Amino acid sequence: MAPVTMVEAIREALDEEMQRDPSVVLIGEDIGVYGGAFKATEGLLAKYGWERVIDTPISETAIIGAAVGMSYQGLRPVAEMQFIDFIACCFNQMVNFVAKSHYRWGGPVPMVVRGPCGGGVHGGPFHSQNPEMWFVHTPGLKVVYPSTAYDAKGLLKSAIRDNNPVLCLEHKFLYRRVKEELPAEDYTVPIGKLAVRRPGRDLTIATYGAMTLHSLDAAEELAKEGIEAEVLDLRTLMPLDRQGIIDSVRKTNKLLVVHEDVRSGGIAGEIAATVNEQAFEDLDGPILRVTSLDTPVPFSPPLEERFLPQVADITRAARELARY
Amino acid sequence: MAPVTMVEAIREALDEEMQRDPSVVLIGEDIGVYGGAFKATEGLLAKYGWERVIDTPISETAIIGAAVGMSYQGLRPVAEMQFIDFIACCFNQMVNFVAKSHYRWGGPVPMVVRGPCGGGVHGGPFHSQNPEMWFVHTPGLKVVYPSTAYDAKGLLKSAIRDNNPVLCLEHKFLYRRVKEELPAEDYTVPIGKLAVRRPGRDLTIATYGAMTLHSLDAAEELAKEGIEAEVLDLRTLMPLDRQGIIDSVRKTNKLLVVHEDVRSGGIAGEIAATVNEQAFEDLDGPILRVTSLDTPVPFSPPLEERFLPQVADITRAARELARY
Amino acid sequence: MTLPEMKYPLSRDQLLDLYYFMKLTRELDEQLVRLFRQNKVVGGLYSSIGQEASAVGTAYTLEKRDWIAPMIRNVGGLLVKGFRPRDILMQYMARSGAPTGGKDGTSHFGDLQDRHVVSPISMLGDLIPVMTGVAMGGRYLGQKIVTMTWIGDGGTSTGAFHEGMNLAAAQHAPFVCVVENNQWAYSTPVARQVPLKNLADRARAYGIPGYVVDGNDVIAVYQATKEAVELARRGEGPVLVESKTMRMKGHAQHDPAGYVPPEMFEYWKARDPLALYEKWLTENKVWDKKAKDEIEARIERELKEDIEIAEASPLPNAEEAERGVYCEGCHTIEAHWERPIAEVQPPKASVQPVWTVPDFGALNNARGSAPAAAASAPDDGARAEAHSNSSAKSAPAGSGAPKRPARAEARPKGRR
Amino acid sequence: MTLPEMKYPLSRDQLLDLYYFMKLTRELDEQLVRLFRQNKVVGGLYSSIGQEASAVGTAYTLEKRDWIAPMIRNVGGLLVKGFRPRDILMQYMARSGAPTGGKDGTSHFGDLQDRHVVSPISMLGDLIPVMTGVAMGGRYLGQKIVTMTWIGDGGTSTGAFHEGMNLAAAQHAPFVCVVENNQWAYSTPVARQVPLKNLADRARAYGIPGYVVDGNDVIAVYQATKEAVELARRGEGPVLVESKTMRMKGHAQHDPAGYVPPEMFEYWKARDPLALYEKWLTENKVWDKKAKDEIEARIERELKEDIEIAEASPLPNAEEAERGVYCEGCHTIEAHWERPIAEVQPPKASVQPVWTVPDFGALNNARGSAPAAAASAPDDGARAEAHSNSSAKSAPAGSGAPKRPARAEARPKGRR
Ligand SMILES: Cc1ncc(C[n+]2csc(CCOP(=O)(O)OP(=O)(O)O)c2C)c(N)n1
Ligand SMILES: Cc1ncc(C[n+]2csc(CCOP(=O)(O)OP(=O)(O)O)c2C)c(N)n1
Ligand SMILES: [Mg+2]
Ligand SMILES: [Mg+2]
Repeated sequence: MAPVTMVEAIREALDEEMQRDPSVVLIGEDIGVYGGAFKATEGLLAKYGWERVIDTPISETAIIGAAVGMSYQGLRPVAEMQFIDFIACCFNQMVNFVAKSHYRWGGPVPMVVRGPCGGGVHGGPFHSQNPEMWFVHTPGLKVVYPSTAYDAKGLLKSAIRDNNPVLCLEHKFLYRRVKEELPAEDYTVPIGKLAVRRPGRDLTIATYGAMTLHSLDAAEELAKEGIEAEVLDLRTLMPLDRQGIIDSVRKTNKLLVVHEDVRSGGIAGEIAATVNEQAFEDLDGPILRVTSLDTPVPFSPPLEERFLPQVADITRAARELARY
Repeated sequence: MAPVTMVEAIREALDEEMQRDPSVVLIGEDIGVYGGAFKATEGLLAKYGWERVIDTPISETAIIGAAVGMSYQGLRPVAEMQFIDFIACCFNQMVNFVAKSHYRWGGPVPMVVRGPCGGGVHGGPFHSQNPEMWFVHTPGLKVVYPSTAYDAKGLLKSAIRDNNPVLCLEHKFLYRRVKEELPAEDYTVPIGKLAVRRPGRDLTIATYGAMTLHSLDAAEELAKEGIEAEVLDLRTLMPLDRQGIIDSVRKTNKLLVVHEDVRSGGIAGEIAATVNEQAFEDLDGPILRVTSLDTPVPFSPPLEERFLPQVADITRAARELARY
Repeated sequence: MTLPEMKYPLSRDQLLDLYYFMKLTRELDEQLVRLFRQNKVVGGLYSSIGQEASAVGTAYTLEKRDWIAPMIRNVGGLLVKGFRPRDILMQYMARSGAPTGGKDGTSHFGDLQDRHVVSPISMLGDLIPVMTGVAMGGRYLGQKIVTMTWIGDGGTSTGAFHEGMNLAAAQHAPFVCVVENNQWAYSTPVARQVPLKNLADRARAYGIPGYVVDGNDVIAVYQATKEAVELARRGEGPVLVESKTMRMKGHAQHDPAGYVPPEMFEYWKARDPLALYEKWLTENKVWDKKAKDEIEARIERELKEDIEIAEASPLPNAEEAERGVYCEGCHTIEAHWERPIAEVQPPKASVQPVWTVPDFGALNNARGSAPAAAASAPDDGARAEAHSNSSAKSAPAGSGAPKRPARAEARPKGRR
Repeated sequence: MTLPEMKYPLSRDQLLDLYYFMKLTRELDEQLVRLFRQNKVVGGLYSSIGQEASAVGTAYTLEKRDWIAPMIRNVGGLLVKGFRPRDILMQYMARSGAPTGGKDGTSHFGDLQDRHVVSPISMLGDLIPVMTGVAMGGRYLGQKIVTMTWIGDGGTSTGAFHEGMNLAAAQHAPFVCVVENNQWAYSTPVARQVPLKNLADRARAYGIPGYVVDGNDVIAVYQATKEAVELARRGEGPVLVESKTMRMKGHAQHDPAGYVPPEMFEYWKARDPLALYEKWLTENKVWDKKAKDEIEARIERELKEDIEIAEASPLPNAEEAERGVYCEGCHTIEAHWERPIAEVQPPKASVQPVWTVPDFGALNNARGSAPAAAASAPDDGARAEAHSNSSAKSAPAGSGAPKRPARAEARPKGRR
């Protein structure tokens, strides 16, 4: 098995699920003939035909609406947002139609919405956003955010098989930058379970997405200074693996949350509240956070670099916490 | 001066600002001839005419878009959402056009979006939501959420005079339930400052909107048991008066956050993170929260009652914290 | 008795059925007002008085396998589709026995399994893309269904309406959209939504047919909608039907509708759909007093029984509030296939992923010509060239996918 | 030299001006490609090659006081409105000297004070309601302006487009929307967006005029758009102009456009707007070789200078990232009044808040008639009845507000 990139892993997941289950159909802009802006659906139209790989007009609300309708027919549509930023254009369908359907009247919505998110590629304010908290804060949705090719494939498969709407956030910076060999056989990654990427005893770094790589780099550096950071890759943001976080904090007694999302209202807050409620006694220091600035994502490289959390920001905060 | 309700105070604010400044125009659905679903704009069409009180088609995106356009002309439009839930239909305009305009290219957007939010009136899943965190988490917007008629008027006036887009959330349960005498002269309430509604020494209850009333009721009960709770009415959620919260926590050493918004991702998290960062040493107990359930807002009275935080929930949590 | 000739004939039983549903809608409406005044209705109460012909006459054109999604004034459609007054009563009274068990109110409920009804949400327009999706899904599964929903004059101004209609047109989805032009959107007259005489003109933006029909004439409503449904079922794509009618009450119970010119109510009162239909049934000798009395007695009996059932149903238990956010094994999700699955799997499904653009999008005007005010009307020519979702190869036989040559579709020879 | 006759005459200087702007757009485009290949462009690079006539010919119809908002392929419009190549260069190169100082890229910038340009955002369609609002605001302030924006064929499928056009029509806003039908939306052909021959038919959903024009013929573009602008300025409401053209490159630099049939590129290459216009200028003896050479030399000189300026501009300082989320006294916000303010203040502003609905929305068909396939065309009659925002009383004289009797407007006598 040759190593595959994250975007290839995603394509494999779609392909294998479409092969396994004819209920799986794809819908989105430029996903058919073109194979998607990031080529995540390349080759799938040729294989599965026009009925299963549906190129739509530029209409995010219609894409999500139609996906809901198809899911009411027992299908399992996977909708692509060309960039996840455009999910704002179908926000109402997402939070009011999709998220509330099962609770309100027992209409299950087994659909997936996926798309590229995140910064670091000079995409500017409208092609770099991290929209996770709008949806983590909307009961009825599940949100996953992988950092490896293995997880991207396994979580997407779980999402497709889930009977609930799942938002799969794919960090575009990682699409072609992470690469690994994947198992030949079918596998899934469970929704709602974090992964300990590096064990440690001095503090816990809870993170996800592209920041997992930064955090691991930081942990490497910290280790040189004798600080052993445990790095948690959350993988799923809703349902959040609260127990997994608590378990780690019980061990290290210190918690640093790192996210690429903007600071105010980011998931660090939710984690801080949870740890306060469930493991306050175990804390030997304040819960700290390293995040992006509270601004839109700026375009120019020096501005974007300042905007995004850097490895040095993580090591600095971790050192402070370790010394506490 | 006869006492006025919150909705009357809002109407007064609009009327006085329109009188003071011809740049102020109103736009929304059924706000003219009908005077608005909650009558917040009643009488203003008759007084200011068709050009300043603009009844629109059912098009939230067009309402916000047109308001932005008018604000680029130096006007100060006040857009009404018939129910704040419908803001999901113009979410993209709000978070991508409005919020980022000034940062991206220096285009200031001196507009206000206002509308009724919140539950307790059996409005069901689409007429009861608390959307604040979607916007608190969007840099570029300001968010205010008054609990008194005085503040509703004063904050709305500040919002209209502010050079930035401000979202004014008006709890519909309070519209006609709170009443007070207002000053005869012009006044404003500053955006970004909390109010201490009741001083106390044993714990801090940070809250806002309709939950301020519940929290004050709870504090009353707690006082009978000898527990003195300090009740903070946040009033502005973005920019959050972080210093005001810290000051209170430094005094009481304990913090309970109460919000009507759903639990996961609510502002309690942001407050918990802030206090961890800035006043961890001052905490003599975990930061706790009393919130709505992580569900859509159910319709039937017993379900909605279970969904919403009750006074008993607050006293229970406060007692636990006081004893800690 | 000889029934009047119609393009889509209705039997005597069907004609009386229409009356039954219209009258049942009206009586249910009035009972709800009574219950509202007794404070037994929770939240707002929305009336469809004056619009019974529109809701019943449209829904009656559908078959059991077809799907609807009702808006708030389409209780008549729910009744036609097999829901009972008790369902609507318990929804409004927020009882545990209601289809949503009190989680949601009004006509916000549905039934995916048997009645094929999708629950609406309050946000206007959102059902249009959703029912387009149900139609697309049904075609993919080989079900030969048609889907239908309703939208108010005001609702046609929403972005969701546009995106949904546009996708339906692009996909040739078997979908019928009924625009209920009841002259008012809350307090706003239709002319304030858009300067159009006929909202059916909205169809012209999508190159699809738009019909105008007298929404207070149940026979006319049925005939026009039936034609639309047949067209859609034959695979000719979506149709928009504008039903002109009048909302005879305020937006909801709290609204006295003082903004409606009183003479306007008078005008439309003389055109009450029930009175008109009663007259028609009598003039055409479809019924006699006995038949009429029987139906009315039946309605009275049924309503009485259902109100008793509804009133006896308790409010839900508080703990229910915590349940059901996610589907955790409570539903088995299965697609209902009516075509061979092999057709949609490789190698059978495989196609050449290329576009053809026969005329290259050229303007057929002479260079430098003066601008023609308004382009040519969407005619059959435009429709014939319209793009179809299914290439000839992958289109399931008889699945409702259009057979016409597509303008931009898979080309026989491979490129890229 | 006698210039060809035109409804809206253009002087020789203006004709050469058009060439200058088109050629400048093309040359700038090509310089940007060169800089892109040198890795000096940050992010994606979007070309408007093949569409220069469309952007320049439309924007050129406007006056200084008028407003535009450019989409990504309307660099030509920005140049006409007074921005310089250096601005666009520095935007693409993310330099501190760029209008946004590197906060945003591409054509995402504007100028509220002098040039009256609104910055677009990436989300397609959003500018339509925004420019409607600018137009409404301008009318309120008495400015007699027209606003204009462009949207792609693909962009007309968005909900924002619909809501914006609809509001513009309902408000009779002085707004011109140019639909640049360049045959492709990224990889998707226009027929896949909607089964329409002419996207100008989108206008029919709003009861407003829709023009079709050859977008590669700059004179035709100018004439058609000028007519639209005049209409809008006279207060007759918005106009949609479909400009048929072709995107001659991929969606952006990274896209080789393998999905476009090669013969389609060939077809349109023969209709290159610059080549066509050069031929026209020569045939009509508007210029000679010397005039042409002068313009081209000027462009070369200007571009060289601007590229130097752009390359010399440093990247922004990192700390700038933290600034400017909120306006904190950095802007003075002032409305530019060109009418007496007293007109919009009580008591002058006061009206009777009532609606009239002259025909009660009645259907003029006979009862029970068969449905007519498609409603009547939006004709002048429909427009004449369209609702106006301003009652006769409150309409500022000459403010651009329509004078026609409104269908649902303030009634002279008081009700409610
Ligand atoms: C997107 C959206 N905006 C606003 C509302 C509030 N609202 C509810 S009903 C209504 C009027 C609807 O008018 P119309 O579509 O004509 O339907 P009708 O009530 O006449 O049947 C409005 C504005 C809504 N439900 N959805
Ligand atoms: C709402 C929205 N959805 C998706 C996109 C991604 N996108 C950017 S340009 C484009 C194609 C635009 O086509 P068209 O409107 O025809 O304009 P053109 O590029 O041809 O000028 C797409 C899909 C977007 N910008 N906005
Ligand atoms: Mg209506
Ligand atoms: Mg295009």
